[in-house]
Parts: sequence; C-alpha cells; structure tokens
Amino acid sequence: MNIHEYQAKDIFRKFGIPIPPGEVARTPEEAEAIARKFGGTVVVKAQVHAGGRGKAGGVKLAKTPEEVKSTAAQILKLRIKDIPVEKVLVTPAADIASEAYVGIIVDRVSKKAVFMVSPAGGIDIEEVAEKTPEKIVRHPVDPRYGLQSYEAMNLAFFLYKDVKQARAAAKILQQLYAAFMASGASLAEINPLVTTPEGEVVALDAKMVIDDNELDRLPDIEALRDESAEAPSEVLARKANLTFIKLDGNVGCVVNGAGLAMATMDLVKYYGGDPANFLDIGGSSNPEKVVNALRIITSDPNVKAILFNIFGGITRTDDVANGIVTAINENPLKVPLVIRLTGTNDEIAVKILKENGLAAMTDMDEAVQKAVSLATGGKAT
Amino acid sequence: MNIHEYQAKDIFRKFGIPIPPGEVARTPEEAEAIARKFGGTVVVKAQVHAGGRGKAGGVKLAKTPEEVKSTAAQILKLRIKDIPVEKVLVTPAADIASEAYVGIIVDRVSKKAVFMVSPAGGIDIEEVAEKTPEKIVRHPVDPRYGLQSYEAMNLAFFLYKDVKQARAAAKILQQLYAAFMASGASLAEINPLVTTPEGEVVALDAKMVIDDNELDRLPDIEALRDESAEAPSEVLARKANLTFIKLDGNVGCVVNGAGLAMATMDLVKYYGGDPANFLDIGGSSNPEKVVNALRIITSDPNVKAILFNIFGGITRTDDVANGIVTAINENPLKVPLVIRLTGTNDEIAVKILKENGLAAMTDMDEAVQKAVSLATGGKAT
Amino acid sequence: MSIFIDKETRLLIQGITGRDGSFHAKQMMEYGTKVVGGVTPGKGGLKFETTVPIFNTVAQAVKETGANATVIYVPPPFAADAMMEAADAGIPFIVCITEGVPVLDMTRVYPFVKEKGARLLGPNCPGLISPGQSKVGIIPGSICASGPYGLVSRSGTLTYEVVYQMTRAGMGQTTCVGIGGDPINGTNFIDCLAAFEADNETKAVVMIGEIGGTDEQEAAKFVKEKMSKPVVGFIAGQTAPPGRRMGHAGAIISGSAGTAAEKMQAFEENGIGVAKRPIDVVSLLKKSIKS
Amino acid sequence: MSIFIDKETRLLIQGITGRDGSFHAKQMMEYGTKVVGGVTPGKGGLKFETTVPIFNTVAQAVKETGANATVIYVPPPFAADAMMEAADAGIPFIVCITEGVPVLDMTRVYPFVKEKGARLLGPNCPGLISPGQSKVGIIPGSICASGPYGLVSRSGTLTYEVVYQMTRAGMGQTTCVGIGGDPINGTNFIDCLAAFEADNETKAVVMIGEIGGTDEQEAAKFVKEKMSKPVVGFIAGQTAPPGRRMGHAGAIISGSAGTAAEKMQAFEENGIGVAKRPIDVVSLLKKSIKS
Repeated sequence: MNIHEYQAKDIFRKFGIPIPPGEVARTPEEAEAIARKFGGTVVVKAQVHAGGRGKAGGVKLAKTPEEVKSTAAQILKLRIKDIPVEKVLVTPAADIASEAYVGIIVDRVSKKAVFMVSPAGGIDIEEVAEKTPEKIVRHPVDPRYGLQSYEAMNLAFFLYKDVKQARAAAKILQQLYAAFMASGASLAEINPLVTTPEGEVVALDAKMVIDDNELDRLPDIEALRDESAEAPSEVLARKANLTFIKLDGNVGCVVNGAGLAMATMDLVKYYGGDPANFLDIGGSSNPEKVVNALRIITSDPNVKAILFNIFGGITRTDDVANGIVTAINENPLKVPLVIRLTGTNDEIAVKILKENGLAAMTDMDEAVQKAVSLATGGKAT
Repeated sequence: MNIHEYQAKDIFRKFGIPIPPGEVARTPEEAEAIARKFGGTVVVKAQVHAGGRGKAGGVKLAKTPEEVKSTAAQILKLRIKDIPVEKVLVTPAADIASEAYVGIIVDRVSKKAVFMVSPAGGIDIEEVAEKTPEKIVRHPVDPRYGLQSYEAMNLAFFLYKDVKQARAAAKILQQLYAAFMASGASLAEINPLVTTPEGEVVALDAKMVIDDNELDRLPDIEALRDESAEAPSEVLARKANLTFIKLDGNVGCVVNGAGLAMATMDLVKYYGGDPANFLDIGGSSNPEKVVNALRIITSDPNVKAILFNIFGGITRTDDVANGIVTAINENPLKVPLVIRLTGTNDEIAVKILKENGLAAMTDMDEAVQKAVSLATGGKAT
Repeated sequence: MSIFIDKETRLLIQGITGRDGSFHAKQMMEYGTKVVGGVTPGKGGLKFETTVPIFNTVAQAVKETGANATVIYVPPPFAADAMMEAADAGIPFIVCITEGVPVLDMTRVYPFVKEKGARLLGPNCPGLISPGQSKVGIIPGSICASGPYGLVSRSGTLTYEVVYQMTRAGMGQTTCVGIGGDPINGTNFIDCLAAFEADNETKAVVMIGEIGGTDEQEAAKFVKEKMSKPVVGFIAGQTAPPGRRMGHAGAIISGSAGTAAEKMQAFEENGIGVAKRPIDVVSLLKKSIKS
Repeated sequence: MSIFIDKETRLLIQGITGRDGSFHAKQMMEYGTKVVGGVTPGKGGLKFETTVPIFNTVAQAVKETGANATVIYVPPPFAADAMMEAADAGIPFIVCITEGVPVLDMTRVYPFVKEKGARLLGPNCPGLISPGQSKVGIIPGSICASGPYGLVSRSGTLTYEVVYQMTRAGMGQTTCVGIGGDPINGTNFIDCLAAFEADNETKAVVMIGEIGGTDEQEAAKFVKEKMSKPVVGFIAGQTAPPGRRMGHAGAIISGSAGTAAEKMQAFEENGIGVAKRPIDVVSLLKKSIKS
C-alpha cells in the first residue's frame, strides 16, 4: 500500500526524525491560509501515489500567500500518471547546503532489509545507480540485531565528513529503521536528506510503501489508506479480495493463481490477442468472488471477450461455475464468454454450466484461441 | 538497585500485565482512606527492600477500614531485616484459585536472560527448587529473537491446562520479558501469578531488581530509587562512587579492586581478625574518594583499626596518600591506621605520608597482621 | 526415489483443525501420506478423524510421534511463529502453505530456521508431492503420476497445469515442488535442482519461473555449471506490466528488473530449453531426453 | 611463547583520545606494544602522539593498518557497540577494559562476537600482558617478568598482587590474563587454561578465582580431565557475606551458591593446589614444579 508524503512524514516525526512543519490543503484557499501562517516562501507539493511529481509540475515554490493560492489551484487541477491530485502539502521552503539520499527496502537476494545511502540526493536514485554507482552504498541489516550504532555511523560517514552531521545522520538512520520496522514497510525513503547552511540535517521528503500483508495487524497504518488516490477498479478488486491490474487489451481474463494468470495473459498474446487485465481470484474461491470479478471486468468498455481459466485445486470449479451463473443472471453479459475449467469437481461444474446454457472447455490453449478470436471479431466456435 | 513492589507493579502495568489496583500509604490514616475507597477486604503490604516480608509480619489482610488503620500502624512500626518500613501498599484482596511463579533473571552460565516458571507459586521459589525441582521449568531466551510466542505458550502450558489461561499467561510472559528488557533489569518476578475463581490470570505481587550499570541511561528508572529504604552508609558510599558493604567486624578496610578487597578481608580473618566492611575505591581513584571512604568507615563505632591496602595500577598511590592526609587533617582519627601502598607513584606517596607523620608498609601480610593486632588491642609496631 | 519426502516421511500438520488444514489433512491421508499428528493449541489430547493425535505444541508432538516433517496451515499473523516453533522442535523439513506472511516476519524466520539446521519450503507455496509415495501440501494428487521427471516451480496452479500436461503425455514425476512466489522463502530453485541432480531416478527437470528477482538467472547458471541432467523451463509474465511487482528500488538492489525476457535469455544461454507455452514443456522434455 | 598476544600483535585502541585510553595508549607504547592505530569518531585523519593514525571507524582502521587486535576504553554505554564494531570489522582478538557495561548489552554482544569468530576478553578486565613482548590493557608492566608461568584471574589488583609476589620470587610469566569479573564475559578460565596447556613455554599455571558462579568449578574439572601441566589456585571472598553478589535466583540457576568453600573444594578434588593466602601461591607453584 502506498501512503502519501505527508503521512510518511507524520510517521517519521513520531520516530524523532527532524522534518520541517507542513500542512495539507484540499483547496487553494486552504493552501493560502497555511502559507500565511508559515510566512515566507513555501513549497506546494502534490500528494499523489505516483513518482515523477516534480517533472509533472506537481512541486512548486511560491513566495506570497497569493501566489500559493494560484499555484495550489494549478496543481490541484493536475492528473499525474492518470491520478487526479486531491491534496497538496504546504511547507516552508528550506535553505539547502547539500542533498543526500537514504532509503531502506526489503531485498530478496540477501533476505534482509537493506539500506541504500548516497551523498547524491535530490535526484532519482535509479539515475544515481546507473550513472555513478560508486556514489551508492548498500548495507543489509541483520534482523536479529537491528541497525547497530556503529553501522549507522559507518553509513553516515559516507554521507558527511563533519562528525556532528554524521552523528545526526546516524541517528536519523536508526530512527528510519525503527519507523520502517514498526510500520511493516517494504520501502522507506528520505530524498533528499539535506543539510542547512547552519549545519542541521533535515528530511525534506518522505516516502513509504507498506507491505499489504502487514495491514491486518496494523490498523493505524491501514487507516492511512486513501482510496481517492487509487484507480476505482483496483479499490473494488481489493475489497473483493481479488488481485487486479488493469491493462489496455480487449480480452478480459479471470484466472485462479498469479502464475497461471500471467501464463494465460502470455498465451492470449501468443495467439495474437491482447489481455485487458491481470485478475487472480486466489486460492479459496467462492461464488461471490467470481461475481465481483465479472463486475470489475465488464466495467471496462474495452473488453470484447471474457476468458475464464480455472485449474481447480483448493479452488472448487463448481464454486466458480455457480458464481458465473449468478453473475450472468444478475447482469446479462454484452460480450462473449469462454470458460475453461479443469480439476476439483469439474464434472459438477460442467453440469451446472450446461443447465444454464453455457459451454465449458478443458484445454487451455483451445480456450485462449477461442477467446482471442471472439475479441478480434472472429467467429465463435 | 532494588525497587519497591508498587513501583514494579507500575512498570508491569505499563507493559499490559493485569494487576489489581493498589495505592501507597505512608500513614495509617492514608491507608484507611485508600481502603475505604476500594471497599471490602484489602491486603496491607510493607514496601521494603527485603525478602521474607510475610514471615516478618509485613503482609496482612484487613476486613474493615478501621482494621486497615490499625494493621497499617502496626506494619509501619516494623523493621524488616533492619530496614524500617516507611510505606505500605493497600490493595483489594483477591480470590485465588491457583498460585504460580514466573520470573526472569540473567544467567551467567547460558549468558542469557532465563525464564523460570513453576505451577507451585506463592512460596519461596528456592524452596520449590530444593524440594520439588521437577515443578520448575527453566527457559533461556535467545536475545537475538526475544521470547517467541510459541516459547511463551510452551511455558504457559506448563502452568495451565486450560488454553484460555495458557494464552493469558503466555501474553503475560511476553509482557514481563518486554518490561524486563526495557527496564534494564537483572531480575523480574511475579510471585504469585494467580488464577481467580472466574478463570482470570492476574499478577498479585511484583519484584524487580535493576542492573546498576543501566541507571545512567534510564533516568525514569533511576528516579525510582528510594534512599530511605537503604542503609545510610551505603547511600553515602554510592554517592561517592564507592562499593561498600557493612559487616560486623572491627578492622575497617579500604582497598582498590573487588578481588583484592575480598582477599584483604580473607587475610584479616586468616590472621585472627574480623573485617568491618568490604570497601572498593575502584580503579580511577582521586583524593576525594579516599576522604569519603574514611568518613564512611569512621562512622562505624565498631571499627577499632583502619587498614589501607592499595596496589597502584590505574590507581595512583600518591592520590590515595593525599586523600588520607586531607581526611585526617579535617577529622583526626580516633583509631589507629595501617597503610600498605605499592605500585604507581609509591615513592611519592611514601614521601607525602612521611611528611605528615604517617608510615607506610609495602607487604600485604605484614600490614594485615599489624591492623589485626591493633584492633584486638595488641601493641602497635 | 524422490526428493525431500518419500514413503517414510512422518508428517505433522500445524493448524490441523482449521478450515484449510482439516480439508488438506484428509486429502493427504487419502493420498497415503503418513500423517502422524496434528497441532492446535488447546486441542491437545483430542484426535483428528478418530486416528490422528492432536497436541498443544510442536515440541510435544515431535516427542510423542517422531515426526520428521511438518506442514503449516495457520493464518498469516501466526505463520512465522509456527515455522520457528517447528524448527526449534527439531523438525528437519518444514512446509508452509500459508499465503500472506509479512515479509519482515520472514527476515527473522529465515536465519532462525537456518541456525536450527532445518529446510523450509515456502511460505505461500503449494507444497510438494512424490507421486505414489507422499504428498505434503495442496497439489492435487489426481493430476500427478509416478515417473522419472522432476518439477520445480514458483507458481501454484500453473504448476498444476504443467504437471497435468505432463501426466496426460505419459511423463510421470519423481517429485513436484512448488517453492512459492514470496520475496523471501526458504528453499529456492538451486536447492531443488541440486536435489534432483542427486536423485537417481530423476532423468530430467522442468523449472517454472516467474517475473521478478534473479533466482531463475542464478538457477540457470547453476544448471550449466553443476548439472548433468537436462533441464527445460517456462517463464510466466512475458506480458506483465513493468514496475507493478517489485518497484524500482527492488530493481536497483538486484541490479536487474527481473523481466521474463531476461530470464528466458538466461535459460537459453545456459542450455535450458525454453517453452513458449506451458504445453511446449512436454515436447521440449521429450527432445531433451533423446538428445 | 605466550598466549593470545605476542611481539607480532598489531593493536588498535578504541577510544584512544579519551582520558583512560590516551593514558594507557602511552603506557602500552612505552612497554613496546605495536600500537598501529586508534579510533575516535570525528578525529579521523589526526595522529596520536604524532605517530599513531586515528580513524573514524574500526572498519577503516583495519583496512589501513592491518590490525589484528583491539583494546576498548570507551564509556560503558558505548562499549557494547564498540565490541560489536570490532568483531564486525574482522578483528580476531578484542579486549574490553570498560567497567560497568550493562549485562543485557552483553547478552547481545556475546552471540554476535561468537558468530563473527572473534575472541573477546572482558569486559571489566585488566587485559593481558606477555612480559617482554606485548601488553594490551592496564596491567602494570613493571611488576611482571618474563618466565615459564601462566596466570589467569578474574580480578584486577589481586592479579597484580599475585604477579608481584611471583616476580619478587623470581617466577616470571609467559602471559598474565585478567578475564574480568562480570557475569557475562567473552573468555573464561577454561579458554585460558586450554591455551596455556597448548603453549610450549608455559610450565605451570596460576588460577585466581572469586566467589559467584561456577566457572572455577568447571575449570577445575577441565584441569583434571584435559591438562598435563600443574595448576595452583586461590579464591578470594572466603569471608564475603552471602547473598550480596548474585542473589538467590542466581543461586537457583547455577544450582550452586558459588561460595569460596565450594570452589576451594573443587580445586582440591581436582588436583589443584589451593593457596590460603595470595603469598602462598609462590610456594605452591614451586612445589608443583618439583613434583
């Protein structure tokens, strides 16, 4: 789950990381009032779950409250990577002497949380990694001991020569690690971590991605979810306990299991079609899930044919068949449907479908070919 | 450092351990008022840093507020193991279905924090260990992982068959471990951990000993120190950064280093004397420490002779000599003094002493023999 | 022969009285797996299906039953504890089916299990099956057949699809292993490939990968350097949208975006036949045996 | 010969610019110890006494100087971190002089240092000296002399007393080691006894114990079972008041109150001559060599 910059900052502050004040506005007027309170030049920053805000015009300086109002109005009209900007963060502009990058992610190779720090901050860390990899240090943290003080100091001395700044940065690294662990994060990032002309070390930006699997036990973090910042179809899918990713093709796919779902998409492409989505109904299916899956897929006007590919294991194919029948009875389909079922209870499933005038196939390749042909206007078999 | 039962309970409560309410009274009237507030039968418990309160009459039931007043008055007049009772804890009496023991200590053999749990609680755990050792389970905790849930459950099932009670106890064990770690404890104990007739699991007593070395970084814990509950000479010694333990003999000993201090005491005994104290002035000596050491020792009327045994290493023997001279000039001694000095700067030290009319010896055995002889009325050499 | 499990495997089931645990316990028992005990705190002393003793703790279960393997069906928040409990109780082979285990939990579980000397398969995996001998997990026994091919996969149902095609084509399996798709898991491709290489009865191996990470690339190198037996492979996710699985920071860390194209190239460069479609695994496997 | 340190020992000093660190750094340099570097964060690039380079971190110091031992003089709250930093930087021999390290810190330090394969001496110990070769710590060089006797002790100044008596009696030392008296320390009696047993030049060993714990009892068993060389011993604390050091819970844990009487008995039962007074060590040692 993504959270907003201002939310990540609130968490970081709680763990003691020095961060300049800031408040969130939903309207240009609110932004103006906040700027008046702070006085002086402020930065207005779009709060959206998308990278590249700066390049998209979502981060701007404004010198007077009036200017803040017009800047905020501009930004609140933006769509960044197709997501509308609903909120802006207004924060006093800081004088910057140097910019560094510090971040933690979970790394599958070392199987540990790994710090990445770089004295080249303020820009995209991918760019640094590509062009000047010697400017990034990676440090895996032994989860049994946590980030030790000396490890934090070793990393901090890579960022700063001055011992006071190094000590301040080391403290921030330990606080960031604590925030990361306590929030069930898979990524926590400060970019840039700046030094001021007075020598203070301060976090100017904050980013955090939460492991979805942690949310059940972290209600305070789950409460940070902002559905207005997500695509409506993905919100619906999540609530129905489905994994859904919208794509640009015209063959809607309903599959059980992520690997099989990807393989099905690949096969659609292989036979000349284009998948409209990734959709995994997961392991323990029930008819309700299927109903929701069809609802989400049919809401996409691009979809010209729908393909079910179900390999029953834990998933009972009769559950799926019942779901399909229920969904169609509620909302008759406007596009053709191809169903492939095999595995647990498939005889019952085929019978249910037949009784409701639906055919089922058993071979994956044949089913995909048929769906592609239907979507591209070919004749149904 | 020892803390009181009521202080340990406050800490345990903060970590979520279920503990019945309770308030501290310094006078019989306060105790009566508290009892009136709680209503019903209460327990009045002496708050002293000494074991065996129960046997000494320091823990009593009282049925009415009036009875509480007289009981509290009795207890507040007690001295338990020579420590006056200054406070009592008043807490509602609980109905008890069963009593268990749970505790954690730091174990030098496994080099870990070790849990001890026993379904035979409410009595001295040493007694259980001696008479029915099969009723105690010991469990060392891997400090890198902490007390895992399954470990807590394994221990809890040793206490309770009922799964609800086991789960409650497992939670308490994890909370106790968290309290132990966060407080820099060397011992944390609940005795008894009881079940009520309703099946609840509740801590009725609480004990905690804090590692003195943790106090510098735990000001909240240091603030729990109750000097009125310590022997005045030990308070004075601690403030002077000396390690002091009062004994019953008549040869006062001032030594640098715990091992040498014990060896000196042993030698006093060997030569027929009786040491009046253990006193270690520590590694980095300064004259002020010596002045304080003499002040503490001379306050003991039993002391008939004073023996300095200093082996200079980090300790500079001239510092010690200067301290002796200063102390004697401030407060002339009423008992004879034997000084043995060797090691760092001993030539300077001997000179300083000589100039002030004091003699110094170099051989430990000779010095001890002389001190013993002086204390027992023998003639000074 | 087979890898990791065989007729002698004495299996414990953690979470045996839960919805998934009880369903699959029965399936495994029907398949012939020696289920020697179950664990559900508070149900110690009872029996599952009138024959299988239930215990409160794994330690107790191991002591009473001599179990040498366990399979975990407990809810995600308790799965890490269940894995560690099993490892601490001395069980040498631990299979965790549970999906949705927090990855930070796994950063603790992984070193713990390793210190205890146990092998962990999963979490978020379908388990494994040695057809005709033992089944641990949720792979449907009906689609498998005994034979000389090994299979290792990061997927669940895609594994079934491939096994199903193999069995239909008369190509039975020594063992089918699903290692799971989570970022941190206990057993990887290389562990399984090495086991298949050492197994006398396995003649060739199928490896089913997915986008994300670099496990397949490293496994491909292992195949070239250490394996004498032929390996064929398939990678799912050729059409998956970039950046939705691991995010850019993961890509930096691994020095690779983990795309399907990369992985397929690594397979080809290291002598692993690459199937374009799942069904193509069958013909590639036949060809690999002949050559 | 000697144990743990010798002429070739390349020593780092953590906390070299502190009050204690700088004083003892000079003492060690005067004694002839090869002090190759110091560590004080923020003073990296400067020199101590115009010759010894100072570094910000141990990792950097090891890289630049090839140090193979370190001695720690940092304040108690930072000592655990210093020990772990040294171990993580690959230093195989770590001596921690600092007194007052919280014992819970040591429960973490101990397994960490062990995992890294380093030997830790201390904390709260006087260090060690191999007379004429190298001195690491605070034992006064002037009271020692080179010779064929090993000494291991839990005490500080009591060690000096015994060494002083030995040297006065013409009985020089291969190495004198102070293991420290803290409840959890890195090196115990047995480690040192084993090293003395393996050292060609050590003919006999003096062991100085204290009340508390059971280390001396275990060491006594080790002497009987594994050592060919004579060992004599002394225990301090025969008159110490009971219950003031470890409390009753500690006694339960170790199954013993750790009294001096117990320890002296364990010595006698295992063929270790027991000195009644420190001075008696000298005569016992002489006798042990003759017999």
